[in-house]
Amino acid sequence: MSSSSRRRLVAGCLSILLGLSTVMPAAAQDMIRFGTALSLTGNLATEGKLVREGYDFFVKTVNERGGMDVAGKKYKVEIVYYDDESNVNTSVKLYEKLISEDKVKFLLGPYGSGITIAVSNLTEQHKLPLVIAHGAASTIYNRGYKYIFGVLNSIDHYTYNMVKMASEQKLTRLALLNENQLFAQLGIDGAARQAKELGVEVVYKEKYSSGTKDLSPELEKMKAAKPDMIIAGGYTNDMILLARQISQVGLKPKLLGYLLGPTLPGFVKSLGADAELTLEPVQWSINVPYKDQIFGWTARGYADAFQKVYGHVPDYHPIQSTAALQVYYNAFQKVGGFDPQKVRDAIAETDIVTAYGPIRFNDKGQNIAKSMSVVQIQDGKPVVVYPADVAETKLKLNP
Amino acid sequence: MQLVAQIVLNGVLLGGFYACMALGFSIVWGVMNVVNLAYGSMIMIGAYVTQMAVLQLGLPLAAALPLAALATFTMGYVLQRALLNRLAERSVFMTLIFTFGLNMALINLNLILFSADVRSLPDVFGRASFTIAGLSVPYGRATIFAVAMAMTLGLHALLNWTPLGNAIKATSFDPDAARLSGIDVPHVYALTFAIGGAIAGVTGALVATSYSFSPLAGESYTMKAFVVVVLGGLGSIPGAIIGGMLLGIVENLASLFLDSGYRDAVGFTLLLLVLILRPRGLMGRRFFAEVKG
Amino acid sequence: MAASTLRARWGSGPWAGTLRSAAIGCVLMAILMVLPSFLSLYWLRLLTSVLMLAVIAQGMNAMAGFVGYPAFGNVVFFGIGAYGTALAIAAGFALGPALLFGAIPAGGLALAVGPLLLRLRGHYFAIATLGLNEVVSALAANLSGLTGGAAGLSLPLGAGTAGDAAQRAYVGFATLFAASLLLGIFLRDSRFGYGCRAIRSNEEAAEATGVPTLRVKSIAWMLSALLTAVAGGLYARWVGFIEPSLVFDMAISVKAFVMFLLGGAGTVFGPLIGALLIESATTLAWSHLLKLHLLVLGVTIMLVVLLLPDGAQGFVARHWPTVRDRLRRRS
Amino acid sequence: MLSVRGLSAGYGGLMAIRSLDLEVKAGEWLALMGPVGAGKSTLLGGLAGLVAARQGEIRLDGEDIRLLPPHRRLRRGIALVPEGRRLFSGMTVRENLMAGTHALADPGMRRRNLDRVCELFPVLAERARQIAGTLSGGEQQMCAIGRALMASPRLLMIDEVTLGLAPLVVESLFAALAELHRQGMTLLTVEQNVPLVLAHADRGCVLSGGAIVLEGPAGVLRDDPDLPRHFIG
Amino acid sequence: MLLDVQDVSVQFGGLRALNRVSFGVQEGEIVGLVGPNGAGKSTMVNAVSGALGRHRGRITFAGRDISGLAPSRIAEMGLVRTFQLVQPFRGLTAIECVTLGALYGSGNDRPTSVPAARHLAEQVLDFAGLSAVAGLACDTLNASQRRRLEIARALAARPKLILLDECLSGLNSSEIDQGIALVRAIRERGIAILIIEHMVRVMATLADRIVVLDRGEKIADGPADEVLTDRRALGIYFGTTA
Repeated sequence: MSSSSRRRLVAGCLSILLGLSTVMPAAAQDMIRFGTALSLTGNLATEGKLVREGYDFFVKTVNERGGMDVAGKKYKVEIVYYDDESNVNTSVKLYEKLISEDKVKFLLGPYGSGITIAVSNLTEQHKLPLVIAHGAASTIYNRGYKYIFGVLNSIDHYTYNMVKMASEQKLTRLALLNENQLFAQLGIDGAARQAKELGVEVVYKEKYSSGTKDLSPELEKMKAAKPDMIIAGGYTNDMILLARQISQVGLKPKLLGYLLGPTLPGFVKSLGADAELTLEPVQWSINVPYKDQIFGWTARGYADAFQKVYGHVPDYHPIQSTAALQVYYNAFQKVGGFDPQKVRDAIAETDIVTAYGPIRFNDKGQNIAKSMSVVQIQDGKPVVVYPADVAETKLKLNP
Repeated sequence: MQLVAQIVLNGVLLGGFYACMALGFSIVWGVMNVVNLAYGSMIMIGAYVTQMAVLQLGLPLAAALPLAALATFTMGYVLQRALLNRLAERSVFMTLIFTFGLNMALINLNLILFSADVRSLPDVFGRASFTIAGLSVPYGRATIFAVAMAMTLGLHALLNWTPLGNAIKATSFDPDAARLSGIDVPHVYALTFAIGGAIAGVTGALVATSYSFSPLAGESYTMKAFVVVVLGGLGSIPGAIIGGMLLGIVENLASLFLDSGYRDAVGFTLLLLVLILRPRGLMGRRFFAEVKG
Repeated sequence: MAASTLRARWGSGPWAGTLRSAAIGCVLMAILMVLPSFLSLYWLRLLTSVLMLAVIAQGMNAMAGFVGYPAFGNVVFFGIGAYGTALAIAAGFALGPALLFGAIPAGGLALAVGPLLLRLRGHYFAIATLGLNEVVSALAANLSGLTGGAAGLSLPLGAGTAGDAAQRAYVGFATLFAASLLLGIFLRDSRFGYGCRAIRSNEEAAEATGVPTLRVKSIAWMLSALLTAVAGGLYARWVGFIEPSLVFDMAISVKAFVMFLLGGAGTVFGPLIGALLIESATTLAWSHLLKLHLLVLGVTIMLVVLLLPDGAQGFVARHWPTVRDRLRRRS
Repeated sequence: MLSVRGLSAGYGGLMAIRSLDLEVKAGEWLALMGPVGAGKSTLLGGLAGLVAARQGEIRLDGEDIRLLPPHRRLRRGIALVPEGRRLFSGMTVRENLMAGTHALADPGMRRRNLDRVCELFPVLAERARQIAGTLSGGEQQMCAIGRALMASPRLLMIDEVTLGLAPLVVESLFAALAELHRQGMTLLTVEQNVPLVLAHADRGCVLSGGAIVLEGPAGVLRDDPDLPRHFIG
Repeated sequence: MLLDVQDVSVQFGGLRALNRVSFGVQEGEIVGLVGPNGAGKSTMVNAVSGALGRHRGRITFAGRDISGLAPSRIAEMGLVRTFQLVQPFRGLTAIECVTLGALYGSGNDRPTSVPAARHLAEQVLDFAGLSAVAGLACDTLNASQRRRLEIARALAARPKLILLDECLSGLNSSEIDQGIALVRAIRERGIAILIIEHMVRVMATLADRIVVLDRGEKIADGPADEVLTDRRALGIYFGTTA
């Protein structure tokens, strides 16, 4: 018995033992496959769905045009998805499956920063590129890894424009509050640093435990500090509570920003008036002035095409996914093939403009070419108010 | 001083909500020695039913609330009658694990039916609040508090003034003697679970109006109920109130004076202390069940 | 005559059970030693996580299965082990000594709070351990100077390829798994083990028979803590990134609980069987039933509790005689 | 009224009652006696439905009730005052008494039964709002008997009514039982105090090792010189 | 005096379960403790074995005050009890039950290893006539076997004094005879026995001395034949004192 057939036998036995069939769809000849594990059912399933739509939209668009055009040949695109239940262990396991079972060479990042850090440890050891569309934590990028690239602005840039707005509006007293959780912590820590840089005084900074049912002690303390502007970070549940309690407590900041929230489904609907004039930094908005050099569409063009397929206007999640695949597409074309090492090197040299924005990586793999826009809820609709070149309308301050 | 008073008042309001939420958990635990880990999911179901009743059927909140209670009441009865009664004689681990599995199943069902989106009903009360002695009380929180108190009194009345309450109490003290007194114990167990369910349903309705909810948000409610019940004393109605208030106040004061990140840690430290020093809880005399193994 | 009839009735000699388990254990370990060369990295990772879960489940089994104390919050030791080890590695220690930095605080905590908490029974003990986990996890999340807080701790990648790293993790967990089997055998067959089982069966009677119950319980909890903490340490090294919500996750405990119950409480191999069954069920569930896996898993757990109250081993033990007789009759 | 044939009952694998036959006639007072562990309590538990009756039949007015749960048996008229009284100790006396009424088909009977019980045990009326666990031993026993009477039983079974009670209390309890008996209640009592119970009962049965070893009219048993032998073993 | 109980009183809430009871057990002696239900016999057993925790008065064993000691400490000193419960160690097999007794139990010549303890357990099971059921789970044994198993477990602990708490109740006549023979055989090994039992016949054949309790009070204490002919002591069984 040859070693490979024996190996297959053992694997087969084990797979029966583990109740899993290893039967894979035979890879079609001219097919290029990507792989990712997303939160399709966990507590981040809402975001997971948006992320997936962006990937699928790319696949659909490219395949409708006959496939990826690499070295004069057309390759159909396919993405292998798994559900990571928003669970780190599951996610790492699934990436190992993508790599060693499904033989996927080109990986797309998972959703969520903690998960991305754990997964990138694995992909780095495998020396396979991981293009991250949705992992914003700066700690992902500052470990000196060579195979990770993030198309999005990392978390320490999130609040930059909001703080800058504050200083331009002569708001000098900033209050910061975050959930005691990785993403929010890094984001708010970033805001504190930027405030110092831009000469805004941080008059209050604290964190709260996840799942809290009453934020009034924090808000009362915050109120006592008399802030002009509040920036808060945490997951949607808590942000809805926070928004309600801010008004109940009688806090009336001139500006109220969230790391995440106002643009997510449900936020405006549940909060009504309390959502009005809140700010959120977004990776992308429909008004960004970029024309895609691969597909030729503008941001609005993308949104329209997307809406035809999925029936809703995309926020930044889908296009970020699409952009990650465009990074790969561009690299494939430059390499003229699919050797992972060469593709990795080509990705490092990426310098493209997409409808999402320009993409160019520093040596940590962070996209340094684009910046964040700031969105404000006005009359129940999110509109871009900053920076000036992409603003749809003017920023409104609370009276 | 004003600040501390305001925070304590907020703690009391929060405590009322905690108490209300813990009541259903407590009565099920006290009477049947079942720790229902799916309790939080039942609260979520109550919230979803409320939301559907309000947004899709266009019912007023006051009508949606009993509907939510009815839904979870029925669910509770069927669960206990069909499944949990079979485990009555088994070890406490078994029911614990069983309700854990049930919780997973309910979460998944909720995810399929309602998606993972965070939802919330538009706030009926908004920013309105009134003032007592210079302290502001938001109408929303005050309403929750009032409903919680009403439920507590209602449960108290039910247990002490009705034949069903009599049967429930008797069963909790001594199931065998209850059987000898002509009480259909499996039926009473099912009704008790159903009442616990109804309370979860009402809690869910309150959550829908003032908080936000999603299929996975239930677990934090289960945990809180746990702490409140142990603090106050198993199966004790005054215990639930006192446990709830104590937890609300202590949590809020901890947030005020310590870093708020320690909020939960302080709650659980309190729990550990009570367990070590007074395992029956603060009010847990021989109210319902004795501390059963 | 007595002794010989006795032997004839229940096996051969007082160590029979121990020897049989040891033999099964050796065969298992032999299989585990050769298996990696036949497995892809994915299967190796799955196997590694089965071993890890089997170890954690054994830690739970040691308390809940053998002594009868549902240490629901045992994951606290996993977290302490993970943080202790990760911090020591970050400070430059090699993995071996670093594991001690996780294990010793964990064992120490069990010994310190054991005499207080082990006076509680049933749900109350379960809740107390849960509370302990919440408190320690909140400390880990808030002492950001030491632990990095919510931002987590990232460990440098180990040397070598992905294959090397996978092998290292596998060997670590396989070794620990062997230790967990030894612990199981110890808890079943030693004098100490007799004391544990007497406590599970009837604590008052055990005390009256001369078992110093509080001491036995505390030591058993410490052993359980040590095992769980080393698993946590190896896990930190394996995944390379930990944060409080990851390593103090109650779901780990609950999973371990389900596993040892499913495999058979108070048995040596039960946790492994349970870990294998649950992991394969989960694997099956997410590859084929993307949106239903929680439901499938939840219903599985409910069915197990309703239909297999004494676990898979107990189920087999109960039904094997009839099956065997039927087979014999047929042949 | 009650006819037991070949009854075996017990806990777990242990059969404390082995194929026992017993007949209780309407209106009589039958005293069960025997050494500790003879199976007296198991027999009563088996008749009330608390202990699984594995074999045999229990016929009440000709209908086999062996498989009915306790509350159904109570509805048909069999009540048991268990050993150790088993009051709901944290509830008031009144609540305890009302707990006995769940098997009543007619809620209107509650009031009437309550009056009847209070007439029989006036002290219970005085203590109605007191927590049952704080009553004296004799009062607790009265409360337990009262609770059973609240269900309007036709056959009242009482396990060890005198256990741990002072002589005066024992006498007043027996006086109450005698009064019930006079009113036509069928009684089946387990009693340690042999002379006392034989002075009141119509008939006696001595149980030993799960079987009836001696049976006869109370008067005959009282004078049987062999009787103590069955207790000494 | 091996066991010396002096002025022991126990109070449960308002109920005085034992009131200044004193008695003793000499080395190698069988003392019977009798009385009706509720007389305080089990309370006395619990007080002596340490299960009760607090009591008034003084209990010494082998010259040492054992009041307030943990039950396991008392067992280790060589004072071992059986349980009235029919199956204290549900889930263990008979041999395991007895091995447990051998492994813990009293501190003198404790088996040094589990196999040695099992060996001792085999011998004790044989002595108690239980060899045939050694491998069976406790809860599958019949009443008589369970009672003997309890005795065997106590015996394997190599005690100086065994407290036999109603170890013969619920047995039929021939089973009681077997039990009596077993207790006698134990005494022949030089072990003192404090036996709690209802059956006067058992007491008459076994006990050297009898202590009679009624409602927490000691009402008689003396050689077996004297107490058994005392109308007053015997009378408590038939309620003549009532």
